[in-house]
Amino acid sequence: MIWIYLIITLLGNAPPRVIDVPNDGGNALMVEWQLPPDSLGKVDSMLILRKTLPEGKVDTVAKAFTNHPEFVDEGVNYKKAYRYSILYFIGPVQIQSKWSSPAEPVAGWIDTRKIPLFILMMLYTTILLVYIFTARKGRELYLRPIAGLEAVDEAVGRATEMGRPIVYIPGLSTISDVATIAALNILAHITKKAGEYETKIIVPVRNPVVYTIAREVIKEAYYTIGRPDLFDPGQVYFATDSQFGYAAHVSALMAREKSATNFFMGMFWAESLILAETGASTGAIQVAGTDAVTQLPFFVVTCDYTLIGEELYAASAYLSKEPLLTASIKGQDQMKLLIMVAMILLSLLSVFGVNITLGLF
Amino acid sequence: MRDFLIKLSKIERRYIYLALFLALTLPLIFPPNFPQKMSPTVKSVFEFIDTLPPGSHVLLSADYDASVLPEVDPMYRAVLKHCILRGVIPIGMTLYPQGAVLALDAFKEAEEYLGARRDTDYVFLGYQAGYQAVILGIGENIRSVFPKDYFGTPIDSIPAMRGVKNYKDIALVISFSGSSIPITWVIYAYSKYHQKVAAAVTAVSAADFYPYIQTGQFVGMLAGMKGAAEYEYTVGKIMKDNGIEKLPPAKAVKGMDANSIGHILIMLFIIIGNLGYFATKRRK
Amino acid sequence: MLQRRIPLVIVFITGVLMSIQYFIPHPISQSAYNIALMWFRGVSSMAYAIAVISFVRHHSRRLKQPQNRFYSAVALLAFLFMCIVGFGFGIEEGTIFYKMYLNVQVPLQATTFSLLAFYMASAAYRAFRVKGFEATLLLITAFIVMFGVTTIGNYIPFIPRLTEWLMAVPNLASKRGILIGVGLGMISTSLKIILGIERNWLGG
Amino acid sequence: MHISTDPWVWVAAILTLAIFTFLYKDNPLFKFAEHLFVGVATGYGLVIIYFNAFKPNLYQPLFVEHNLLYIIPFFFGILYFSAAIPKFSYMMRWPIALLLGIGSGLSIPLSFQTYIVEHTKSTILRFPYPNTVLFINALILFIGVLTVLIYFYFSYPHKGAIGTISRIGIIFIMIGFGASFGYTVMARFSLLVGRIQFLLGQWLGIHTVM
Repeated sequence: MIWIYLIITLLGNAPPRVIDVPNDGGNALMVEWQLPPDSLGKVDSMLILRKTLPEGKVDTVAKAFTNHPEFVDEGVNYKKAYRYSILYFIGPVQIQSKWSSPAEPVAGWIDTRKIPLFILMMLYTTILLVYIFTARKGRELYLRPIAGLEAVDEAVGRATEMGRPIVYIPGLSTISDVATIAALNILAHITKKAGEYETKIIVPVRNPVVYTIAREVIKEAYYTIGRPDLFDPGQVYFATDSQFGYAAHVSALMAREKSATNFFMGMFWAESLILAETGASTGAIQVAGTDAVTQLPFFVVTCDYTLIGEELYAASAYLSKEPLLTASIKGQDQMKLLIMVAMILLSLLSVFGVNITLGLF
Repeated sequence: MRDFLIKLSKIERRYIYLALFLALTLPLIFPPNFPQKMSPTVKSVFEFIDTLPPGSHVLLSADYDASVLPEVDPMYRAVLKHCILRGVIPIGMTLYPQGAVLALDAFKEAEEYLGARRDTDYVFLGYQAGYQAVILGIGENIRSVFPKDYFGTPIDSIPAMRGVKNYKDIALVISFSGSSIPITWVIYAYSKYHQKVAAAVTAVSAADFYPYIQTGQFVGMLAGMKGAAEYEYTVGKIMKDNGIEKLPPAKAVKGMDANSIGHILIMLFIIIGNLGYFATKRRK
Repeated sequence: MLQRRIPLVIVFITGVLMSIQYFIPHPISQSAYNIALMWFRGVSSMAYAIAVISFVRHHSRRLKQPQNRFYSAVALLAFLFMCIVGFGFGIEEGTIFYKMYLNVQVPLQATTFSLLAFYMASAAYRAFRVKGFEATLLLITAFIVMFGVTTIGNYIPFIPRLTEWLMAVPNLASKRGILIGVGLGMISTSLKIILGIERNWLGG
Repeated sequence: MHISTDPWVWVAAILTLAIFTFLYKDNPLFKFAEHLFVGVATGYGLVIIYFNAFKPNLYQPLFVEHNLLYIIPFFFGILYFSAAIPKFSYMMRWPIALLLGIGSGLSIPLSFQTYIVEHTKSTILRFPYPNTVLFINALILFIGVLTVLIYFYFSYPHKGAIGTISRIGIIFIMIGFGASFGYTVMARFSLLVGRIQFLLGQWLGIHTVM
């Protein structure tokens, strides 16, 4: 029985240590306590008690296990102070440690761990802005051609030759998805092209907000080429927001309208192959473009041309013929170069046993 | 011959659809019960359990919910039965609140078909909240995490738990999951306590776990319906060899057989298509 | 001028605030974040009204076309029926709304999804031809992996390991490369939207 | 065989078959199912959005708790209806601007973290490696990521050395696509097996199927 008294005296005198968890919103405190060296197997369990100041209300915040003499209490508020105590259960005996001195959680104004990320973000923004301003001054910037781009115009031409409509799917996502924005840019271009030849273009949409913008884009495109009369309110509509309901509808649409050309641009999920394979079965020319990596294999297999990942954004910038947008592609490239250089340098350093993380990698 | 090939290469898609429909339907109605050879990662798990001395303990953590049931549940059942057949004591637990009911059903099945008895042939601890705390807690003392089992029996009065205190007394932990929980087991049980860990996961998440097998952090892995079928088949065979006539439904094997026939069909079609393609090209 | 300026001011202010809050752990920033999310969900939920208007208009227009009349009536009636039972009798388990969902929408959804099995087969048959280097690569890897995921693959010694390797190394490399590029494109487009350089979303 | 007597099972079974008929060709039964699908789903969407999004995020805080802060999103939401009035239809862009601003702002730091930092971090070579196989795999991964990135480099013509490197990038992309395709077949077949099990098992009652 002597060791129990030993433990009691050892435990009873040691209040837990409480420190603030840095870089948080003042909602966490870290509680650490010392276990007597021989406590394994003797202490059955522990409860962590918390006293909220100034009220003095005592709560049991958690149960702890012997191997892990620390605990992060995430239930605190930065406007108050707290004291902690540990309640030990040793067989039939309960012992409570002294209360710790009061600790106040601090609410931080900047998360220091994220500073490197912030610097990286600023660097990228600067690079982009530099290129955009260069373009504003009217300097020409070289960009290599993208294979799928000529295909877009050819595909519109084919629908004209065959006298059959074009079906354009601007993806299934919301407007906050960058791929949707790119898809709408490309839609503007295609509508103008198709409008010049008076080829009908049908745009079923899954998202209500995207629907309203797509309608505006089409109207505006017809207006630009001086043919506002071509706009037909039935050509762009909200189909349904159910993913597979939409897929069923578009499949049926392509089969019934016998569209000569189908465009799938934007964000897609599992329905991609349903759309593209039905389209292929009707003999249409198909051009796809998406940044959804999981769906790319299916488009590559079933479509005549596929804009892969970043090519979709690049295509949207090329087609808009807006120098400021193409300039940003240049900026993206420089950032890519920087990342590649960083990857090679950091790997080389690692060969010599130097592992640098820059707080990021 | 060449004309025939060219004709074959232009099969109408409707016939492909029909062929596929039959290829997936017939094996369901008339189960062929193909022999299943275990893939290397499954084999390592199987052999690990198969060579344990009777009376050893294996911790089976049912870290899944109903959404991944078709793939993961057959694995749990198969591994569990394998343990019982080998005289190894499975300790059932879960880190997912919904996992307890699902796993319990598997234990009921083992009772029904193998006559396994609770507390002597197996232990079922049930659910305990907090991934990291639970995994670490078992490393010190399993009683501090699970003072009682799922049915309220104190661990100390369960005969099968005699002498089991922490990971030192557990031969293997298998985490059955559709998420990244097996990695949590690696981080806290393997890295800290050198506990041997295996994973039984869905095909989709398996792709992320292969690197862990290469580094040896997982003893082995059951991946997707295929892994489930391989294990289920082998355990079914052991049951037959032991003279057990009434076998539980082999869901994974059945689904996998249909799936395999479907895959072979696609591959055949690809070959036919290419033969026809070459025949057409040569003619030109 | 005003018509364009106001929305551009709105994107600028909200965009800058939201990207900065990520770096500020203080509760004020956190509650701003939570309010913004609630606003976001609230405002986008109201957009569904436009969807309904467009849906009803589209199908009403088609009621005038003899070949579509019956079908568009089905769509409109189904829509109305769901609204009446949903708003009128609740959406909990056991209600008609729930039963309609479970026995009409779910099977339709699951079956449409399952059509993919057929389309996988026909797409593979049609497109996996040994023409050109890239198509051949695509075919061979797909073939190996298809072998590897079936039981028969286990009888050929190197297939299971090769499948794992293909998934864990080249497949991962290709995904990562594409995603880094996609990420850069996403960020730059978001920046352009906030700064008002990308303004096609205003409708041309 | 015990054919189901549950009318709901019959409804589900007939609709399942109706969708399958599209594989043969477009037909009135499919057209019916498709329109029913679209109608039910849109109605379902409206009801669910009302109860799960509009009510907790706008109606509850504004009209029940009288939190005036929520007048702003409500006002923005109302502006959607300006689309119906040609003179004010430009105001419809305001709520869109709000969504786009919040969405873009949130996505910038997050995309940096998930798309760029994480992927770069796990690609950089970190010595030492436990064995040669792991090192070679890491090296191939490293080369793969770099060459794919070069493929997406638009500022330089893909000729000469850069052309060769970007060609290696395409090889990685194609192998990746092939592997993904092959790997997905199983998941899609399983879905169809599920539907067949429903038809043969739950509907027609062939018990060996389940």
